[in-house]
Formats: sequence, C-alpha cells, structure tokens
Amino acid sequence: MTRMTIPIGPQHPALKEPLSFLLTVEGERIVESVLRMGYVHRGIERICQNRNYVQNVHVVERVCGICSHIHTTTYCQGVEALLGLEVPPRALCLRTLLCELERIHSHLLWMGVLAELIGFTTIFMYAWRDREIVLDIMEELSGGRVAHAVNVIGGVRIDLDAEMSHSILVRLDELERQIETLLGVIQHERTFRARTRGVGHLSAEQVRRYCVVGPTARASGVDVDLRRDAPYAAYDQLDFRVITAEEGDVWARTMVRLLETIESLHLCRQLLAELPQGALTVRAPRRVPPGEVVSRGEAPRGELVYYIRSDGSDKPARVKIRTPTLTTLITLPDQLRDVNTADVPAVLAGVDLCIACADR
Amino acid sequence: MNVDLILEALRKTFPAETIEVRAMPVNETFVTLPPACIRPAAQVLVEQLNLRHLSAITGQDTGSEIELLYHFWDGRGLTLRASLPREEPHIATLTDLIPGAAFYEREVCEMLGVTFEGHPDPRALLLPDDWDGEAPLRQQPSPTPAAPRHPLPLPTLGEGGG
Amino acid sequence: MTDWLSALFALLVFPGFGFLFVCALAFQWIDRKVAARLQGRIGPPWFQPLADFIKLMAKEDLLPTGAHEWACAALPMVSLATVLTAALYIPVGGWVTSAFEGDLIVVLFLLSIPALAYFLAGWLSVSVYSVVGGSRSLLQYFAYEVPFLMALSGPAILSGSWSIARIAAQQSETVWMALVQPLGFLLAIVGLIGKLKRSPFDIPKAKSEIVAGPLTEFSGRKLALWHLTLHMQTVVGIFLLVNLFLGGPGIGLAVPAALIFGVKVLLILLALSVASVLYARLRIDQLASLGWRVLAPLALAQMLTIIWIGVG
Amino acid sequence: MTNACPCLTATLWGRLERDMLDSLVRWARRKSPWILHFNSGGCNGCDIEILDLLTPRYDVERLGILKEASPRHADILLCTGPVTRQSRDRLRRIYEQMPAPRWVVAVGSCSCSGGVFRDGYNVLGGVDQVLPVDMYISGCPCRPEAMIDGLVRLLEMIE
Repeated sequence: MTRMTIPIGPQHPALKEPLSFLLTVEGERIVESVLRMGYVHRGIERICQNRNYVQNVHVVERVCGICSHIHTTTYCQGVEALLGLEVPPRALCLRTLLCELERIHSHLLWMGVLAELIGFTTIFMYAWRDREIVLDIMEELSGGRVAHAVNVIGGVRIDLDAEMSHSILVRLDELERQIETLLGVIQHERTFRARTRGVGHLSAEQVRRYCVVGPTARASGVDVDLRRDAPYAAYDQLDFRVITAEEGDVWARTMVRLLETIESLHLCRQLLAELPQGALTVRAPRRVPPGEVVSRGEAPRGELVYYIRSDGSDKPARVKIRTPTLTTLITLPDQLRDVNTADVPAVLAGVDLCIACADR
Repeated sequence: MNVDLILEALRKTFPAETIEVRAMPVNETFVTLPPACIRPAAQVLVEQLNLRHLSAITGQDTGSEIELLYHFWDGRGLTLRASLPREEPHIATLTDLIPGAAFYEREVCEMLGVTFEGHPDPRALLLPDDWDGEAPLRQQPSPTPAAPRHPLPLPTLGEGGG
Repeated sequence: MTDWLSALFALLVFPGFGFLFVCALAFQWIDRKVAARLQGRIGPPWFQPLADFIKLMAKEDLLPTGAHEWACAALPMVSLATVLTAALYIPVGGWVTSAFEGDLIVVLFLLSIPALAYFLAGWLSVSVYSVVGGSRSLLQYFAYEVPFLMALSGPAILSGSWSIARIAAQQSETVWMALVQPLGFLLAIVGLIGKLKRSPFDIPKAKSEIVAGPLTEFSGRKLALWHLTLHMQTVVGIFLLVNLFLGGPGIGLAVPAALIFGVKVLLILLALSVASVLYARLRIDQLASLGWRVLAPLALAQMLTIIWIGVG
Repeated sequence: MTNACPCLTATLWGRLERDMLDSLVRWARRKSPWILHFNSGGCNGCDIEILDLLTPRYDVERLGILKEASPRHADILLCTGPVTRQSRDRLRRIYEQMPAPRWVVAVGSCSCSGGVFRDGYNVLGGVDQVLPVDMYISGCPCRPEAMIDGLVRLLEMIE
C-alpha cells in the first residue's frame, strides 16, 4: 500500500495551539509519527531569572492560560518554603478553592474540545456554556476570567464574605446538575462511545515507563494524585476520592475527568463551609535567603514541578518548570501507532495537551 | 518511600564514594553523587526499589559548573545531584531505564549543551530550527539577543483594510 | 417562441436556478438557525447565507501551484449544472416541468455526479488533506449509495412507475409511501444525510481531521460555487424525498398544494438539522460497516418484501 | 448627437451599477467575516477566549462570524501570543495563503507588543513584527467582549 505523509499542524483545526506532527500513513492507518514542538517556546525559565520574585508571579501565571492559578500556587509555595513563611490558613483555603474551580473549568473546557474534535458540536456548546458558571465565579472572586492574579508570595490577594459564598454555593448546585446531565448524555450516546472506546490506549505499564501523570495516568489505573499523596495548601483537611479507571482509553479519560469535576465541586463546598477566619497574607521580604526547593502541585493535567534556587538576591538564580503535558507528549507516538487517521484528533484531545505549558 | 532504605542501597552500591545527603523543605531529600554514579544509582532505584517516577531533570549553570538534578518522586521527593565541568559536559543517558527521561534530557542538552551519551534521539526539543546562538540557559551576559526589532522586510500593505 | 421562453423561464427562474438559489440560501439559514437554537445559541441572521455567497464571489481566487487549473474551475460548474438539471425533473408542489417514464433513474444518476466531481476536486487540488478527503468521499459514496438507491426504488416498484411525477400523483389517490414503507423512508433519510455529507456523516470534510477535505485549497468564487452546489443538492434531495414518500400534490383541500409541499419539505429539513446536532461524527470504517451491515441488508429486505407483495 | 446620448446614459448607468455592486460587496464583507485563528506563541489564555466566542454566551455566529479551518477560506486572521522564532515563517505562510481582501487582528497584549515575554530570547515581539496588523485588541488575556468590540470596529473600517 502506498505511504503518504500527512502533516498535522502547526496550524490545524485539531490543535488549538501550534504543534507539529508528521504522520506517515498507509491508507488510513498510521505507521509512524514524528513530533516537533517548540512553536510556543518563549524562554520563560530565562525570563524568570531576569525578574524579581514578585514580578515572577505574573510571569509564571502566563506559562499557561488554562491552569494559570496552579502555576502561581506552586511557585509561591516554593518561594514561601525558601523564606520559611507560615501562610495563614484562610489564604491556603482560598488558594485551594481557586485550584478546584480551575480544575472544573479546565476539565469542562477539555470535554468541549474533545467533543468538537470528534464532531459532536452540541456537547462542545453545552460544556462551554456550563463552564461560564465557573468563569463567572472566578471572575467575581478575582476580577479575571482566565488569569486571576490571586496568589502573592505569603498569601492571597482576594477575600470573600458570607453573601458571596452563599451565591457561589447556589451556582455550584446548578453546575452539578448540568454536569450530571452532561455525564448522562455522554454515557448513553452510542456515537460518542464508538469514537472514544479503545482509542489512544495506554497501559498502566506504559504510564509508569513514561512517567505519565494526572488524569491520563489515573485513567490507566495508576492511582497517583498529589493532592492526596503529598497534601499541599489546604488539601490535608479535605475529604475527597481520587477517581481512577482501568481501560486507559479516551473513554476512560473522559469519565475520570468528568467525575473529577464533581469531586472538585464537593471540595469547593467543603472549603466554603469550613473557611477559617484570619489574615490573608503575611509580609514577605523581597530578598530570599540562599537555598533551593522542589515544589509540587496537582495541576488539572497532573503533577506540576517547580525547582527554585535562590542565591540570596531578590531574583531567583534558577526556576525550572516541569509541566504535566511534557510527560504526555512523549507517549503520543506510541498512542498514535496503528491508529486510524480519523482518530488522531480524539487521541490528541484525549490526553489534554497544553502546548503552552510544555513549550514554556 | 523509605529514604533510609534508599540511602542504604546506594551506599552498598557505591562503597567507595562519598554520598552527601541533605533534607530540604517540602518532603525532599537531595543526594549528591559523582556523575559516573548517576546511571548505576538510577538502575538501583528502578530495578531494586521500584522507584520509577522521574518527575524532571533540572540543569543549571552555577557559574563554576553545570549541575544536573534528577527529581524522583514516590510519595516523597528524592533528588540526585551531579556536577559536571562547564567544558564539554557529558553524562550517561537514562532513557533505556526510564523512557520518560527522553524529553527531559533533550531539553537539558539544548538549554545547557550537556551531551547525554547513548540518547537515541538527541534533536532539539524546544529551540527553533534556525537557532544559531549559545545554549540559552548558560550563564553569560545575554543568551543570543532576541532577533532585532523589525528583522524582516514587512509584506506589502494594501490588500487589507479594504 | 413561447415554448422557447417558457423553457428559459424553467431553466433560469422556476424551478431552475433562481428558485433553487433562493431555496438553497433559505434552507441553509433554517438549518444553521435550528442547529444554533438547539445548541443554546442565537444563530445567524436571515441574510447570512446571501452575504457569505456574495463575499466569497468577490474574493480573490487562489489555487496552489500544481493544481489542475481548468479542472478545478470546471468541476464546481459541472456539479452545479447536474444538480440544476436534476431539479428540472422533480415536481415542486404539483408543478411538473418535464417528466417522462424513467426520469427517477436519470435524476439519481445526475445526483451522483457531484459526488464524483467532489472526489476529483480533492484529487486534483494536490493538498494532502484534499486527497484524503477525496478518497474518503469515494468510500462514503459506496457506503450510502446502495441503501439509498434501494430505498428510493421502493416507491417506484410499488407504484409500478419510474416517473417521479407519477409516483407522487399516485400517492394523492392512495396513501403516503412513508406510511407504507416507514423503514424505506428512514433509510432514504439516512442515505440522504450521507449523500449531502452532513453531520454526523460529514466524514470527507471533517474539520478537525482533514481541515476542509477536498475543498481545503479552494477559495473565492470556486468555493462559493461548491457551497452553492452542496446546498442546492440539499434542496433537490429533500424535494425528491417529499415526492417519493410524502404523498402527492392534490388532496382536495382548500390549502394550495405549494403550501402543503413547503410544510413537508420543512419537516424533512428539520429532521436533518436535528440529526446533525444529536450525534458525534462517525469514522469512515464505522460508516462503511453501518452501510453494509445494517442499512444495505435492511434496504434489500424491504425491497424484496415489496416485490413479493407487489407480485403476490 | 444621437450617439452621445445613449453613450452618456450607458456611462451613468454603468457607474450606478458599479457603485451598487460595490456597496453590495462591501455589505457582504461586513456581514460575513470568517476568521482563522493562529497562536504564534501565546499562553492559551486568549485562545480559549477566542473559542469561547463561538459558544452560547457570546455566539458570534449572529454577527456572521464563522471560525474556519483553512487559511484559503478565511478573511480575518486572529493572532494570539508573541511571535516566536519557530512560528514566524509559519505565520507568514498562513497569511500568504489567505486570499485578498484579508485583515490581521492582534488579540491580546502579547500579540500587540510581546507582552511579558518581550525580552525572551526566542520572542520576536508582537505580530506587527511579521505581518501588517489592522486592529490591535489589548488585554491579558483579552476578554471576549473586547474581541467582539474589536472585530465590530474592524468591520466598520471595512465600510
């Protein structure tokens, strides 16, 4: 059979961000795929070395527009550890609240993108319509829909009162109803199942070999979640389930992510019910004593790692960012082998790529 | 993860080497090893202790040497540290033990000019195809100035704006 | 002279180009509006398809180097012409322009030419996505065409005539074919969705997979003509289905036949819009297996039953 | 004399016709802007807001805006993010593939000027370093309302 090379990207409707795949196909079956990234490489790690610690909060927020808050959380956490700061409990809870709202927003966004890519525009519209509820809440809390600028070193910048917390709870109930409807539709829609079952399969062994993290790993039966395994912020006081599935295909990832949004809703409710009183920030000095720290957080896409080294000045000597997408990108050539070209968008969407994160 | 168990295993594997151990904030242990020991140490971690999750490889230029940090994770963090000379740094690859290390190593390679011996695919990961400057994370006044403003002749205006 | 004039009128105004053009734009708007409303959106204003068409007509016409220039220019014209010709044999609300015994076969033949032209357009415009889209459109053609043809031959066999006008007229006296052959009607609608490459069978032009399929490299006037062809095909296809399955023109009521026809047409259009919103796009192998494992056997069973009843 | 009159009428008629056709085409262009989106190095924030334009709350289809997949079908190129060295050539190629008349809109602060990334070693600056930009929409990230406002103003400029 004749071989043909199909380029996917850098500009391609299946990719919201530039990434390039060269697929070698036989008929409609893929035999080889070559990945080229770096189209959104902005050199953030170097930029961070030229700014001071406070300015860097805003730089790392712009590593990724979808999971901006977890980036600042993990970064601030690291700097706070270097400074030996004790962050007030109320600030930790508000940070966690935003983390969970962001997870809901990110997962719903992903659901919509996947649905659009497999040609199910209606689910895309509904998922994104429901996502607006979360965006509204986040906007009311912080003033920003996508970039929130909530974290500062030593605490948070935002606060909420009883009235707002009540109005958030009401909307969360509405959101839960919507998500459950969505879940029902997806579980019963045969065409959706036909397009996602058995597509983009990753075994638990592959997940371990490639050090894959987050919902992609959990959908393959690897039970990892930093929120439970190494509680940061306020997660040690919260009660939640870690969702896993066994199948390891796009279908399992869909279920894991949607059930996770519901779990996140419960977390938000717990946080709002038990929000401690107290200060929002502690004063942080501009200069950071020499030292190094590895800070980890569970982004919507999985484990996020920051390594920060200070040389005693007001600028970090090194900020290393390892984002979860980098680990999933490495599995793509494996996932794409022997796949039908029509399933490429489902595979690409299934692992929830965030190229801006991966390229930095 | 039991840190003492790991240290014991490492000391047993490298009886002649000095192994420096430091506890760091946020559940992290830093272990400094000679560069030649990194690969055998990773082998011990992966094969004997089933510690297979490599979170990241950080490379940094401290001014006097290139430091590589291998961040492992299994409920607690374990970081292996090795220092390489600034001139022609090289170290053995881990890709055959931990396939997930492939991208991390490629990134360190292009950002700091470290050669990973035995890496199956040492292409650039993030830098552009036409990159002709220094490795960008090496300490130097400025890593190849970003191309000058207005680097290209602008396309003719006129079709737009109707 | 009057013959000549009326022929020209039939070609250019009704039921020829002018009428079909207006219908194509209107149907496109209804389709987009219904889909938008079902998705919780507002949807485009009524003049949207017209604005799109005029804008595309006035845009620069580019083709990639290496593409067959004249073939790419001729293909949309040819397919538009075949659709227009087919339209002449389909009665609109009892208005028969031209009819002869066997025109159903001619119409079905004419309606399959655009599918071929679509494939060629993809093949000749050299882009990888176009070529993949073209070969997919051919595969899709084989998947839906057989059940579609068998489903449409049902009414013809039952009424003993291969003239669309006569099949329609006969239903005025007896009963709607859709009631006699609900299965055939359903198969015909599914086949029509496949033929029109509408969602969920929009496999040859799947946006997220192969950009815009065979039309990826077309722009300006050619693209406008392609879009027009596809939308006119929708109109003609729906008209055909109404004539074959949803009864004839005269039912002896006070309401004019054209109005009744319009209502029936809208019903089918709505069904198509709703179907496009309700499902995810299938893969080409899934469509092929649906076509050959489900649709074709069903259509065959239905046809054999009709023949058996008809003979017995 | 007998010749001049019809000639004059024909010229007048011709001009009238051309004007009408012209305004018709301009009307159509204003009512049917199809957009193509390219991220040349942005953080995703503006990109998801662009996608958000299509969804029920903002629904730009009511303004006739469709998001197209192929550069050959598009009228307006929406650029997000600063231009990185790797994506520069691709951005130019996409622009060249678009048939005239075409417009470029820089969405978001990065795309206007390079934003927080402007001193990065791999960043060339805003989109105007590579393409002629017709409309700048600032914001980090740009709000959907701002994008709609910017697009509508661009469409008024087409007039």
